[in-house]
Amino acid sequence: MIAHAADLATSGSLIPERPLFGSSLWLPPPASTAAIEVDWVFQFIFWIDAFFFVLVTALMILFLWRYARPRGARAVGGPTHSTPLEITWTVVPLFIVMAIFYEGFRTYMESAVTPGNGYDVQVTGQQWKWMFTYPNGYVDENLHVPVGRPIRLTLTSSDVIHSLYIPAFRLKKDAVPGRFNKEWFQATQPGEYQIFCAEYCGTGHSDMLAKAIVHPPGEFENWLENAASYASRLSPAEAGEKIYHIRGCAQCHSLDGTAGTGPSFKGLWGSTVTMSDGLKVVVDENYVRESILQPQAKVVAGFQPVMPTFQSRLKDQDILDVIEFLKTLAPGR
Amino acid sequence: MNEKASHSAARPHVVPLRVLLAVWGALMVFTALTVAATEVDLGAFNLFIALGIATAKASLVLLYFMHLRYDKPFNAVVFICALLFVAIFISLVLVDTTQYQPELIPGYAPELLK
Amino acid sequence: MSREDPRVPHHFESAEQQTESARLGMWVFLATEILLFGGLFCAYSVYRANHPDVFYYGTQFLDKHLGALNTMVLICSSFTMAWAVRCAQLGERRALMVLLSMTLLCAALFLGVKAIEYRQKWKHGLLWARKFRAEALERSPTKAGATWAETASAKTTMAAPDGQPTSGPAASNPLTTGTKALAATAAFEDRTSIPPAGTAPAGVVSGKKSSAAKPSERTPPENVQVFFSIYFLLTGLHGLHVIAGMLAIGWILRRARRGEFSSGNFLAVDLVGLYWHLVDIIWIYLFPLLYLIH
Amino acid sequence: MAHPSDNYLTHTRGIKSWLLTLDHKRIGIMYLVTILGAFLLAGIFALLIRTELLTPGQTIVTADTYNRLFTLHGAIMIFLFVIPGIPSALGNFVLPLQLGAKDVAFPRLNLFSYYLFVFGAALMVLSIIVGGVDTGWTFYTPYSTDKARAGVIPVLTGVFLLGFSSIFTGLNFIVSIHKLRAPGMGWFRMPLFLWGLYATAIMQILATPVLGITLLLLIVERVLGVGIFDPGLGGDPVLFQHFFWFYSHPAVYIMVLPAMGVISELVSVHSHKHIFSYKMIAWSSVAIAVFSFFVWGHHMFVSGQSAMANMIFSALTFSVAIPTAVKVFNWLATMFRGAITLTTPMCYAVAFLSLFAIGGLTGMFLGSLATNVHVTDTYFVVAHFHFTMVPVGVAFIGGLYHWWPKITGRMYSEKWGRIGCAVFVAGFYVTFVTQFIMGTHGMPRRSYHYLPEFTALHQMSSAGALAMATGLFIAAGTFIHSLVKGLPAAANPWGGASFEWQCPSPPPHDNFTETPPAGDPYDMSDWEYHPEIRGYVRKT
Repeated sequence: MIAHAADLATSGSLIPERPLFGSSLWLPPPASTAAIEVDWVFQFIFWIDAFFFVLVTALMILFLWRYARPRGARAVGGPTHSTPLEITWTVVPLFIVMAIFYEGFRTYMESAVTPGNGYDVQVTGQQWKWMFTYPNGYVDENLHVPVGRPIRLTLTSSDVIHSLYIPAFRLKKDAVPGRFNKEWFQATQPGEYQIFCAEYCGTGHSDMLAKAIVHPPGEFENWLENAASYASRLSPAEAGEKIYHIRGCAQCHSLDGTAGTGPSFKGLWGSTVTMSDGLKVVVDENYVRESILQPQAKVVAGFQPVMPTFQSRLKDQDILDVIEFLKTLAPGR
Repeated sequence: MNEKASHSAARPHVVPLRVLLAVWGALMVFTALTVAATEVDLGAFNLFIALGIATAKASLVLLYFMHLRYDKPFNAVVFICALLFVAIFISLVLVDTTQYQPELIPGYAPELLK
Repeated sequence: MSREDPRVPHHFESAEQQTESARLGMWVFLATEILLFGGLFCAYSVYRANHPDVFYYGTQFLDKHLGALNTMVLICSSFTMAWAVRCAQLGERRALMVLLSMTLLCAALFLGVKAIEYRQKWKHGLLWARKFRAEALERSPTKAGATWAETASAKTTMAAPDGQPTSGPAASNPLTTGTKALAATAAFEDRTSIPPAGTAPAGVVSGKKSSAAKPSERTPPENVQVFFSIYFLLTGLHGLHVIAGMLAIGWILRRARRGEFSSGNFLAVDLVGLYWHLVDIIWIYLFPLLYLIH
Repeated sequence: MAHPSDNYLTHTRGIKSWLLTLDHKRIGIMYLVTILGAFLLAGIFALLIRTELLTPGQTIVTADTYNRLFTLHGAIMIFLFVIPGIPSALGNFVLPLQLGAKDVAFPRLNLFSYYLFVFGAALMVLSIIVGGVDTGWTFYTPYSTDKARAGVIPVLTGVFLLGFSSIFTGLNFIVSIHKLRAPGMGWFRMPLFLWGLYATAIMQILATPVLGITLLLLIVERVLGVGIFDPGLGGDPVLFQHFFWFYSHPAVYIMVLPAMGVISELVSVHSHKHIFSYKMIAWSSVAIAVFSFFVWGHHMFVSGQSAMANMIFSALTFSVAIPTAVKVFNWLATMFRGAITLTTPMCYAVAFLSLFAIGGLTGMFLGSLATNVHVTDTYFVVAHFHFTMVPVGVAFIGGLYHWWPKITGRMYSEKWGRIGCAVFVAGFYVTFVTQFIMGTHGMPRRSYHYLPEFTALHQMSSAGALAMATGLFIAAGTFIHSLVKGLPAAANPWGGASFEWQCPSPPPHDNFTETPPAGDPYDMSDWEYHPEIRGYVRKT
């Protein structure tokens, strides 16, 4: 997991050409239709706030300076009440906050109505991985979308609450187990954008990263077709490696021998492992298949029985591919 | 001090036994009534009848058994405030939860099958 | 603590001020009790408003005659308590003791009836969500034939009918066959095409003989276990308050026996009385809300 | 009768006379010591957090340790310092004095409440030993019911007990204010600190029991599995958020209202001028208390709360802004044409004003639906609530400086008091303004790793935290120095007109031998400065 963030740091894929204060001190460049609207509301509130902050601070400093007195001095009169003043500073802020509410509400409601011609992507959060399911059933670890088309997201979670956050789109929505939250956006600029998990979800919360990749016109369909046909293009072992990455195995099982939430896959195939009940098992096809479908049946000593079942989520062919991939990691290969 | 105490505190309202008995009788009758009311099917109206009878019973207990009728009015204000804030809590939560029902996955309870 | 009179602490001007303060304090405390229960009433309202079927179904497993009996028992206890306060005000020590004892007796009776109800639920596995055993719903609501031993042995029977990989206890319920769980998963996938991790989100599927069977009034709705969770939470918290009330009444009974109360000094009886009546009021609402759903 | 040296500190002796005391002043001091201990602990956690965040990857602790650190930092700060700080410690000491009473209405309940607090605090600290809690102070389900460590149960039990401690303190204050006001003290002749405490007590009574039942449900959910909040058993995790925020939003004002009360005292007394528009400040406290119950949903705009509820809660949220703004303008108007002495308490009061103004104004971004979606759950929120919570701490320290002469009978170094305040506030701005910028750029909160582009800002923020700690150590130094070498304090060192300044410093066991006549608590014209005693004496 540590490697994950470090990878991002070194791979330079984090929109490196964008310094933090590219366009403004306060907000990253907008990249969706909603972002432009939200930024307007942000600026609106910002300048009202700035005005009042300067007013309060200036008056405070002025009074501190103007009415500073040595110890023992006493105030000479001064008002203790003024009805017109009090009405003013009750009513004026009231109208201002009503305006702020209205602007925020109007913008929010515009984006709350989901357009009819949208493209559907289903989003599943799982500790600690995002999975994006496309209409043809293909699952990817990143969110690929066409530019200029409304994208409708349906979010859920398979364990705890996560929150899909794409700062460039000013979009955030919780993925809650047991329900489908809906959200939509329309990207305006092709490019790569960072996705975070914004709701704390455990150890790997800050590594639950992904990209939103906005494809230029016409390229998205090609990408999807190409990506979805990985099984026919790739060898079983390569397909297994892809499944390892996109279906969340990588979150717990490392490839470099370090133990994560689960045992590392390095050198696992063909080895003999000790279970928590003392049983010794050789890692073969049957054991791997059982561990994927019934993870709790045999748990390796020293690990918690926390792996979710992949029954009904991975096809038999997928499991065979994963087994082929594990074989490439066997000791001595 | 003792003398003073017994005089000043001896003035609280003593509810006549007759009133207590009448309240007790009314409560018993209301209980029988609320059970009987369930035998008649009035649709959603049953809930209102049941809650109405319960409120009548609770009011009797409050006013006579708990002396609220003879007490400082502020004590009643405290009690009503508590009810009011429970009502605010429940109604605002209901406004939301009834709205978001379509988003819930019906019958989702995976751990029950474990 | 005080210099002249142990019953009027030094920071009060008079016994009247003390009485008024104590009564106000008690009413404020009762307000917090109402908000404490308010949380559970809120949970009740949310689930009942959104899943009325669960409540219509679940309530038939509660015995409304026992509930009504308990309501009357508590009303009687409230009456004897109110009478006891009157006796304390008038300085009738012997009558006060008799009435407090009767109140205690009623409270014990209430808990006894409650224990009978709990025992029935326990026997039939109609418990809160995690302990809930769905097969209990197959039986007739009040006269379930299965004994604890029978159901217990049924639970340990492993059923793996068609060679599908079963995951331990998930498939151990004889009515929740592996195929049914998988069918439910498939149905879920059809609707959503997002497979969740973990097992099927099918809720209580055991009651359905088959998917073709006509749903009847006896068909348990999904997530009926939530009704029993709420039932146990509400009655359990109320039961704890009854026990606390009994302790308080026992305490003032002891003080009454020692002759500590007089017509000028009965504050403790008064306060315990207020608390006890509140416990009664809460039950007055619980009874129709849980037992009398039509 | 009262020998000059006979005060509440010397009235009786021995450790038992403290542990079993029914004197509100001693109970207040015991709260003070306990609360400062908790503050130190949570402060150390904060410094560890900021050290860890110096680099994008691992710096000193693992991710799991980091998660436990920020959880305990938040939970201890909120439940053991910010919520009880002003009411339980300062309030307990000052409230009966300001009322002209001998004690609170129920002294035994007060002591019981203190021990509940100690026991709850001990359970929370115990959880660190049994393995910590990593849920965040919000305990969101299903993480807290399914995944979190077992330490969550002692913490929940601890917070449950703390809740009841808070309820009993509130109950005590309500009854005391209703029934124990000195003869002649009408509702609008109470010092405004008491209005703040009264409004707080209302919220403690009405909101804290809901926290109690929420935590109880969470414990039962975890131990027995009742399926109210746990989706795995048919429950609804968003319902938990409703329950939690029904308490926890008013809780924000449970923290802030007593602080506002303190500031009303400080600004008026140290400007030596009558508070501007007493009634507006008093009523705005009550208005804040009531409105705060209608706005909890603004914590849940992206949780899946319905659009309808979002709209209602957003609109209601802005209603709280009005009474808050009114208070700020009233304090400024109090300073206008005053005779301001920039004493240490006054420094903290103006620090409160400037910080809290930012805290309140940035709340606009969070109340507005459109901008909330972008900035919620980011460092923007972290910065925003530190800009509202830390001013509470500022008011607490300011109040402590204000009443310190009364509590201990000693003065302190004004020079070092002011330096400590300045260092702390400067450090605070650096720490948290940077976090606003990170937040609007999308840095999620509670993150152990972060993207390298945020490194510089995080390091600035950590440097600021160090300055804050330095400022606090200077403040602690002035207090310790005062205890050891402080000059004796006059009965009325500031010239305040409320009751607490009319009994000796430190007060005798029974507070007042004779209750002084109740007048306008902000009419200070009768008091004259006498340099030789470093205090004010009433004109004869």
